[in-house]
Amino acid sequence: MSEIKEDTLNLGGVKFTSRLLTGTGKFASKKLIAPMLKASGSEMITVALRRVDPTADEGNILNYIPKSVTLLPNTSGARTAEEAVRIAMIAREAGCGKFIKIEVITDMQYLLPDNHETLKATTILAKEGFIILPYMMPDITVTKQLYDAGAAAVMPLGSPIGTNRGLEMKPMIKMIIETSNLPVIVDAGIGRPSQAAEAMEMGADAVLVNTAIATSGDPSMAGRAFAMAVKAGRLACLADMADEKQKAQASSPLTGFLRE
Amino acid sequence: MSEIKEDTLNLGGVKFTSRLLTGTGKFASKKLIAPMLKASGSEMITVALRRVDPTADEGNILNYIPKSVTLLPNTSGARTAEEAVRIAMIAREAGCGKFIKIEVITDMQYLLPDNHETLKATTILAKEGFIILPYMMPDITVTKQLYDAGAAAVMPLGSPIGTNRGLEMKPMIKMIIETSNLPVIVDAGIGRPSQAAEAMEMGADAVLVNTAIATSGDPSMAGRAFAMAVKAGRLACLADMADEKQKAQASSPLTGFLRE
Amino acid sequence: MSEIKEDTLNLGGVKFTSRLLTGTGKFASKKLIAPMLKASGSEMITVALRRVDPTADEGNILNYIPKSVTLLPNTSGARTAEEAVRIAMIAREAGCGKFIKIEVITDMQYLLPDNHETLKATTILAKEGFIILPYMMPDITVTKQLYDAGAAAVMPLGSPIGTNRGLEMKPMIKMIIETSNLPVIVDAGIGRPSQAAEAMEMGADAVLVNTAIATSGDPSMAGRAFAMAVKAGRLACLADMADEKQKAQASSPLTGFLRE
Amino acid sequence: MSEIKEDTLNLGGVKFTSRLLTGTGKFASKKLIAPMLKASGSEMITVALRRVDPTADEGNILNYIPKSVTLLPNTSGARTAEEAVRIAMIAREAGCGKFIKIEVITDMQYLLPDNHETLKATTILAKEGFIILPYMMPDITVTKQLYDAGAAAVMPLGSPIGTNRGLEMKPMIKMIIETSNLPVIVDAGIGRPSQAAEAMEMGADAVLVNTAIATSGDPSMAGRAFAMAVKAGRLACLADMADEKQKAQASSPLTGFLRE
Amino acid sequence: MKIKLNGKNIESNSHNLMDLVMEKGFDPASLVAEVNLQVIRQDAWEKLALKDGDSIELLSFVGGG
Amino acid sequence: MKIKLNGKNIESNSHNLMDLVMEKGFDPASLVAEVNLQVIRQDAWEKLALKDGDSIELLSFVGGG
Amino acid sequence: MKIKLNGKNIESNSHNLMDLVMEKGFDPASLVAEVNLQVIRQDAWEKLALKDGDSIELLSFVGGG
Amino acid sequence: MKIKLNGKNIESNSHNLMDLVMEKGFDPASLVAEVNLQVIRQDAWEKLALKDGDSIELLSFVGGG
Repeated sequence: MSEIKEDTLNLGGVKFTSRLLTGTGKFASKKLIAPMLKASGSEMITVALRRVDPTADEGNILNYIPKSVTLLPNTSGARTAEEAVRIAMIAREAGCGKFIKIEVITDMQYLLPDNHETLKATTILAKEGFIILPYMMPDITVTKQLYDAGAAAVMPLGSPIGTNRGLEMKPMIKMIIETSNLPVIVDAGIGRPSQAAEAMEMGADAVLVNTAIATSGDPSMAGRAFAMAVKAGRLACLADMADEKQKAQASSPLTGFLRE
Repeated sequence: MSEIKEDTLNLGGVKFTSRLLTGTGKFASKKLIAPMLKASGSEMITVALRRVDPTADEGNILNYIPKSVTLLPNTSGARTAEEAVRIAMIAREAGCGKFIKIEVITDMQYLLPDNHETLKATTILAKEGFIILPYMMPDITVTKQLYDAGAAAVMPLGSPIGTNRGLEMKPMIKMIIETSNLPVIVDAGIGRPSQAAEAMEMGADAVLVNTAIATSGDPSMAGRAFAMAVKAGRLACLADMADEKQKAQASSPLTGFLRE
Repeated sequence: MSEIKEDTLNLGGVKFTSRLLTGTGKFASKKLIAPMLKASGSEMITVALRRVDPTADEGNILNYIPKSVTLLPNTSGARTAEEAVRIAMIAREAGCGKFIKIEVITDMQYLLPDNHETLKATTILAKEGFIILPYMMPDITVTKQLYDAGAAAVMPLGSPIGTNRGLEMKPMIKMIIETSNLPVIVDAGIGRPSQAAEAMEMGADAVLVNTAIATSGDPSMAGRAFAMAVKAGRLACLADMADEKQKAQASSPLTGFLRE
Repeated sequence: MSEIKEDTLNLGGVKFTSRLLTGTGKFASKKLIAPMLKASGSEMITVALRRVDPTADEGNILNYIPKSVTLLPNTSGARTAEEAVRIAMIAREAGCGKFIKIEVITDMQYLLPDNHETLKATTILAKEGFIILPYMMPDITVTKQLYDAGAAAVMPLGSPIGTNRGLEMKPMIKMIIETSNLPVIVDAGIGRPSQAAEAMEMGADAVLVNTAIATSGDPSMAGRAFAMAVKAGRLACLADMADEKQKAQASSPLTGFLRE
Repeated sequence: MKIKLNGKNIESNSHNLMDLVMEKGFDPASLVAEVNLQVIRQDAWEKLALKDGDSIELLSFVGGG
Repeated sequence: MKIKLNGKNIESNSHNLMDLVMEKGFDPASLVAEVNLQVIRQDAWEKLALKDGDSIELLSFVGGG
Repeated sequence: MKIKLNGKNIESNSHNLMDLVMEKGFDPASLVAEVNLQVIRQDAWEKLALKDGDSIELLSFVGGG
Repeated sequence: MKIKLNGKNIESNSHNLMDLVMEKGFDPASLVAEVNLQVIRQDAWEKLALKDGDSIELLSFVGGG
């Protein structure tokens, strides 16, 4: 099982051992984030940028994230490519590094991304030297265009943000994994470790889980559970397992026994 | 997360730390069994009993199983309760201990168990002091009867033996988990770690996996993958995770951003 | 399409043109039953037998069912084979004919049938000359035993009574259809015409629908919808349709067009 | 059930009674098309346009379609909005009327549509007075844009063309039906009447079926089956049927019977 | 006279089965009667004299699935 | 005279569009013709004289989904 | 002497169970023996004399799920 | 002096960016500042004089997925 030691996720030239990306949204307390990161071993976590709110003194989220963990600022709140680009620039200027999760949403009901604006933002930010992880509607054609535009990976959604419904878009994600030249990170909707494991078994390179971990009764335990599931799914993908069979196949000898 | 340390599986008064039961069927070489057990941490493994075959000198399977692992002889080959009882008696006399997996099959096409004969064998062997794990068609009524008959757990099938189709009987297994007074061990058909994790998330007490591990390209890696998935599913079950939502729920603030 | 004209359902020697069986439970008013039967073309409908209730004068359900429709008394309320047999005898004595739906339930939570008691009742009533339709947990072994016992068909459940969850037991029902010597009538849980159509496409000989029709806003419209769906599924089963394909297959010529 | 008489599909001001659209691709013989249209009652059928092939004298497909059926030329072969527009113009000039199915595909493996080019073509052709039915990847954001661009309906795919895999994109199609201001016609991948019925039950306004009918052993029988299923699903959608239930609900009185 | 009707012990003065049905105010048309595990057809109800200790079931068909 | 027919450069002596269709042995009834991006109705084919460099598309409707 | 071994009638000259195992060339270490429905522990094999009509099952544990 | 802060027109007497942050009672440590679409690093806040019509965005990182 030595090859596993070498098994790393490469995003824009940066290597990661963990294939579980996490998020900082929805935690009951920011103090829960660091222990969750420790328990899950997640090496990359998302943060958002907002106009400061005088009423709520929530303190800087960055202070709650160990320096060893790579920040992945998102462009949430952006409704156009231009807004996404501006948020990305500010985030980098503010010292968050060059990773950026592009998220452009105009559908306020299901919060589904706008693939075309996302593609435009990717094209611009790639020229600016960002390492770009675009959140997207699962779409093979757009996946190819994001590759040409310079994205470092694609992040198709499993199901709408925060629904915990898992891989509702499974068939399309399978086709993307099969045809994509970029790493595929399944983002949004993953609500159970089994769903994360399934994505990895299908050949996904990583998953991003926020809501399911942050809103669980014990985020550290949940984080550890997802980390194990992601690893389990990855190992299964590498262990060359048998396919489904139509007919039953005895695992014990079928010879009648003690019968003349 | 301390309570996890205490989280053990109790079968007839015997406690197990691992919730992954394995099997000895279908391995390319018996030499692969010990390393698989080590990698998976499985503490209980099935074996079968057969008339000795003069042509094939395969050697005694028991010599390939570390003494630390509990043996679970099955009654495969039995087509009636009487035959199952006789096999169980021989296995115990032969020094395999008092655990027995009752397996009575008359359907030679899909190898699905005969619940009524299985119940009859359970009734008899319980009086003989066996710790009985009956392999069964998922059935709430029979589950209650097996409890009354003295079984130590029930082992409903996920899908036909060796098919790797996973939890095809999921809705019925869910009802059994909800209503059963006995530990529920999902047996047969589990072909992927994600499926094992899903069974545990549903509240199953353990799973038994043989074919998927034994026939994979790397049984040790597969065994490790299933062990992690079972643990992940168990943790998720204990971590009190949120349910599915109909509507999307933003994990980043939804306030429009950089917009007047 | 001439063979379709000949396509009849044979139950114990009695031929039916319609493959939709209906039920009389849960209607807001008994007056809705006759128009539903007319709209759906259903030729067989279930009724139940109960101790007369002095408080409620509901009148005789039989008066609301056209004489042209075959009655299928059920043994609901029975918790043992003996009780089922007694109810069947009374129903026949009372002039309801020799069809009987055996229903023996001890699980009061999900109302799932007791296959073993059902088999015992079938054995007894077959000798009494009844045409027996046993309601059962989907089980291949029991299906064979019911055939040997003299049942005229098997009625495996799709999902628990009244849940409208459709073919939750689909994989097991498929195996029963493939292996059964008896007509297979999917009973219980069918909540949508599409589910009835799917059962017929799989090769079921008929379906029994009560709750979904009786509790809909317009039982006649719903009855007509189910009748069309059953017919559609039956035709599809006979029309020899193509299987699922892994790859896409263009329905228009793929030659690039207007391109040098 | 009178309101049903009034239940028509309105596409760009043109009313249709049948909600089953069909296609002319893949028939073993063009002579099978007219009887299929008669048996199914389909009132609109797709045709494609190609450079004439000297080798194959296949004759004009239009001669095999009754004048009473509305033609829906598609733009298959187009890989850009410009090509789609040109094909549409030619088709109209050639006397095929003003309906056009926009189909722009660059993914030659799964034949999935390019939503952005499709949107561009829609914008142009709407100004030219076409009644536009765009074939699309299920996407809420693009659905809104197509509405703004002047499409007469949207045609999200159920699964890749010709796969018969049914409503793989079901969750996304549900969201589109819920949020769209345009009629929703599920196109591509529908392989069974039950799948067509399910789409209609979900609230789709119509379905387009070609492969499943054309490649079946009896296209007329299959066409009739799909027509009935579409009608059944539509009626179910109008009949206000009950939702799924978690718990079983008896359809016969549960009072124990013949028991003191 | 003590009889058991639908599982309950009652006191009745009805001479025959039809009297009992009337006494209880049931509509004969919708009833099925079983006396001591024997189904009795309606045309025999008046002839069937009741005696002490009889066990009688009066049943009717209702809606069921 | 050099013309482009369905994307291929060919040599033709046809004086008008109808001649060309005949020369190629196509059945006019099932054709749609586009000359230099202009769709030409059949009644105009004979009148439409071809000239060197014309780009002609001869199309027909086929089965499609 | 006629005995039944694993369901088959055979002729054997083995005086005891251990002889029979040797005669058949089985490895005793991996065997479980049942004589006339009685399981016999290995240390008793030599002592157990075989007689005409004995029904003997020689079994071993194999891989199973 | 009229300036626009986070999209709102306000009146302020702050001479420089740091004054403004203090005036509003924000914790500088957790802020990102953008003045006229230019991100200003914190060590430059005191030096950056505000002038009438400036458009200022004061932002902070928050939890997000």
